[in-house]
Amino acid sequence: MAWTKDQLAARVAQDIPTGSVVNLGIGMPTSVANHIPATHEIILHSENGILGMGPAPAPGEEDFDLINAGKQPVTLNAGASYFHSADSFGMMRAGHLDVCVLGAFQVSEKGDLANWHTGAKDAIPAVGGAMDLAIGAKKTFVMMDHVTKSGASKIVPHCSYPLTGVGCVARVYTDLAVLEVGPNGAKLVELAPGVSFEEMQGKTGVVVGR
Amino acid sequence: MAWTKDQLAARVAQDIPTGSVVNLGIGMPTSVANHIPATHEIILHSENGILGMGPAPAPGEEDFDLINAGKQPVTLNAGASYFHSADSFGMMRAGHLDVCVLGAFQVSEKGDLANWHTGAKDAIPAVGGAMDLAIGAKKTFVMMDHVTKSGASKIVPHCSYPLTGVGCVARVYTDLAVLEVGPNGAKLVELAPGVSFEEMQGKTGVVVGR
Amino acid sequence: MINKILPTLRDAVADIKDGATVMIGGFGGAGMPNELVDALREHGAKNLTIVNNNAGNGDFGLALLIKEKRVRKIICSFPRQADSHHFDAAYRSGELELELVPQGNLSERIRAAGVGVAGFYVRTTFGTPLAEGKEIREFNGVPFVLQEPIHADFALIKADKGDRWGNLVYRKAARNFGPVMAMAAKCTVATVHEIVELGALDPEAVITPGIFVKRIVQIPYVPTPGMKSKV
Amino acid sequence: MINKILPTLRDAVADIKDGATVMIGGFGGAGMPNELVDALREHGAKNLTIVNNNAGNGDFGLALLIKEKRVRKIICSFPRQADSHHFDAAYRSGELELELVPQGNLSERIRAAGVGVAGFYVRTTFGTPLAEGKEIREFNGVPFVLQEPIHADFALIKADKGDRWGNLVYRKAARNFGPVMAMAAKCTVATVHEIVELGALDPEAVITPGIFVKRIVQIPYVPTPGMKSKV
Repeated sequence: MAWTKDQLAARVAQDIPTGSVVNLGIGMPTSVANHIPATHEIILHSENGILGMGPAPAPGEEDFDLINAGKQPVTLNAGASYFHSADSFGMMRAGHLDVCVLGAFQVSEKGDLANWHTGAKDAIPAVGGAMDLAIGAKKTFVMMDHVTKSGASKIVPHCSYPLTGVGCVARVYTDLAVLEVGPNGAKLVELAPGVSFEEMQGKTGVVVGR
Repeated sequence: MAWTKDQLAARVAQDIPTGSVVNLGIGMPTSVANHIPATHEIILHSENGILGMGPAPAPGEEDFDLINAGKQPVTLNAGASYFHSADSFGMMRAGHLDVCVLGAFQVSEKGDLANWHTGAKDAIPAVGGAMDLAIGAKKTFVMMDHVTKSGASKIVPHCSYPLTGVGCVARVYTDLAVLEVGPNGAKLVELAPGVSFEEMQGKTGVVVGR
Repeated sequence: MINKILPTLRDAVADIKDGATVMIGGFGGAGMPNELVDALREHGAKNLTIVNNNAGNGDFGLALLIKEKRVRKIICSFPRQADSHHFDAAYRSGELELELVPQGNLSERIRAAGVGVAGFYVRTTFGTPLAEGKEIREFNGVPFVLQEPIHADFALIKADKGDRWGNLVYRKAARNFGPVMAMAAKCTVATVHEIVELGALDPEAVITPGIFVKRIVQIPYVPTPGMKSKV
Repeated sequence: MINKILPTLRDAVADIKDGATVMIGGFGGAGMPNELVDALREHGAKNLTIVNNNAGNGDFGLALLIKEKRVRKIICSFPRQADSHHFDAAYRSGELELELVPQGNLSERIRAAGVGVAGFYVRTTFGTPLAEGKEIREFNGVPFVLQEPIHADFALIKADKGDRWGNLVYRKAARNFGPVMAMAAKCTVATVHEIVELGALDPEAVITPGIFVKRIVQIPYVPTPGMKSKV
């Protein structure tokens, strides 16, 4: 019956080992934090210069000097630290983050990522930290709907949208399945409950190995 | 009668404006700090990551985690800060230091500096922070004897020793005189008391303008 | 006596000339020196190049500077926001030049200017439209893209506490671009909520050494307002 | 639970293999992790490449590692000291390779490795013998010299306090190379004089965030011994 967004976030959370340093992108990926088991200690990184980010504050306790990449107020866990933007992005670029989870418009079977620009002529471009994150983390996971609103596969032979990074995605988590992507193409890791391989393959723009 | 080392240090100190951030090299330059007038507030930088270095501690008060570039124990003045080595040398390289004072084997009339290596084949080379300092400070002053022990001029048309930096020296302070050096050659700023221009010129390997 | 404390915001921005490059700290609202940006707006300089992570939002600060057509070019990573209508309008009209730089390249290019680095190579942007026109070079078989430093005439930043030498500490994640912008500009101006006696800041915990700061101005602490989230 | 605290120095260096590149913090005696260097010596790894500002002095720590012919190559800025006799002998015999790097290039090359920069240009060394064999490139008419990052398998550093996540603060000018070496090595090992509860270090004043540290070991605080001055 496919995964709900909440179930999908929980599925991604399963693949984040205890002790990891993790950056969760804006939007859907942020919700992964809610599904990390209490027995798992992970360290959340925020691009604006925080390690050890905690959950949202109680209403009325917001401090907008302590925000995440999406500019939402957060808190600190014990063990947290602040640092400047250049050091923060240095952490990404040099591979110090274990996992990042990003949203996407398209992912190619080789692991190319397009998530910052639709290519539309009148669109106002904005890239933020997406390119640094995509190529920097030891493992980049993408979390997205399997198909667009019009039903087109978001897993494609080649991205038609402008790229965020080349060959940087390790795994794609969709409402229908978990897939590995990379030099050898797409490969099934797991189907969502009630989804058949044929149904998933039928909605996927590339051949999925199994 | 020429300047004594102490008088020379005092003469250099005269040319350091109040409020300057200053790095004093190892050896003779270090003594310049003793001659800064009490009414002048200057900020001493140490390459190992200190701004606001103070004088030597009282005997028995030494802390060898708080040392200068020559590995001698120092103290902190109010307003001091610590930072790591890359930031410390970044300060130099990008021209944030107002003045540095260095010793030298040779200075050319164009302002080339040789102060790290005699070129002797069996010498063990060591460069430390000399090259970064020489080219980095807004003004690089050299403080040295006018001639070598054997009487040869240390101010030369071209350095015969390996260079520390090209065209980086602004002024040379010797026991005999203060000279400007640079693209237009050497030029007299001031003679030590009792030293005639002819005497100084006779001991100088380049033509000194006046 | 070294005294970098100025009495008013106006004094602190009085010599920003038309055509200047001005860095403005902040990520979202945190660390945004709105008081200094307002002073710059009142001061009147125009034809500015602005470096900021964003490009203004709502109807205050940087957004108003753009609205009043005082900005010729903006170098930033994320101009699009829910309420970046003044940027959107100026950009669409073609009167505002945009140099879009990924945030990591932006912050490292700023630091490079502050430490005397004339160029450096990173993997970020390789294979993307943002590498167009830039030199690609392989190191150990991996392609990297050449980045050049971003220098500025002025940096306007928001810190929390400072002393008369210009030593600064920040408040929480409002630190972000402040320390690197302070290094990169010829003249860095910081607001602080509290001016402390020289020696009151712990030398171990000073974040921006005073060598990087030319002017500080005290302003009252006002909680940073919330922003609409990124689109 | 994340716990980077190891019980013994021996455990902390047990997997350093022959041929490894090992960064060793410190400037003079300050920040020199002699306890870890002694553990490395007892551990027995050989054919090492060592990165340190100096090259050992007296008859302890790094000097003994050199004396025992365990070091193949040393990358440093200032090997010559009043009592660097073990380095001097090994260097003169030709059995120890020396890469002499100005201290600013050394520290920035180490940082570059820690932040994913594959090369960068600085003015330092232009026109000197230390630029020989390196690429020269002009930016705005000024010549700069290409520098490459220095990566390491291990960094051994001395901090003052740490917690189980590996967050560190240092003691005075013993900080020096610690923070950048921690960023540059695959496995950073720090000694601390005190292990504190998670949350006890002020997030505003953490100097090395735990992400850069893999192992910490507590050792007793012993005042850093004085050194003979540079020759």
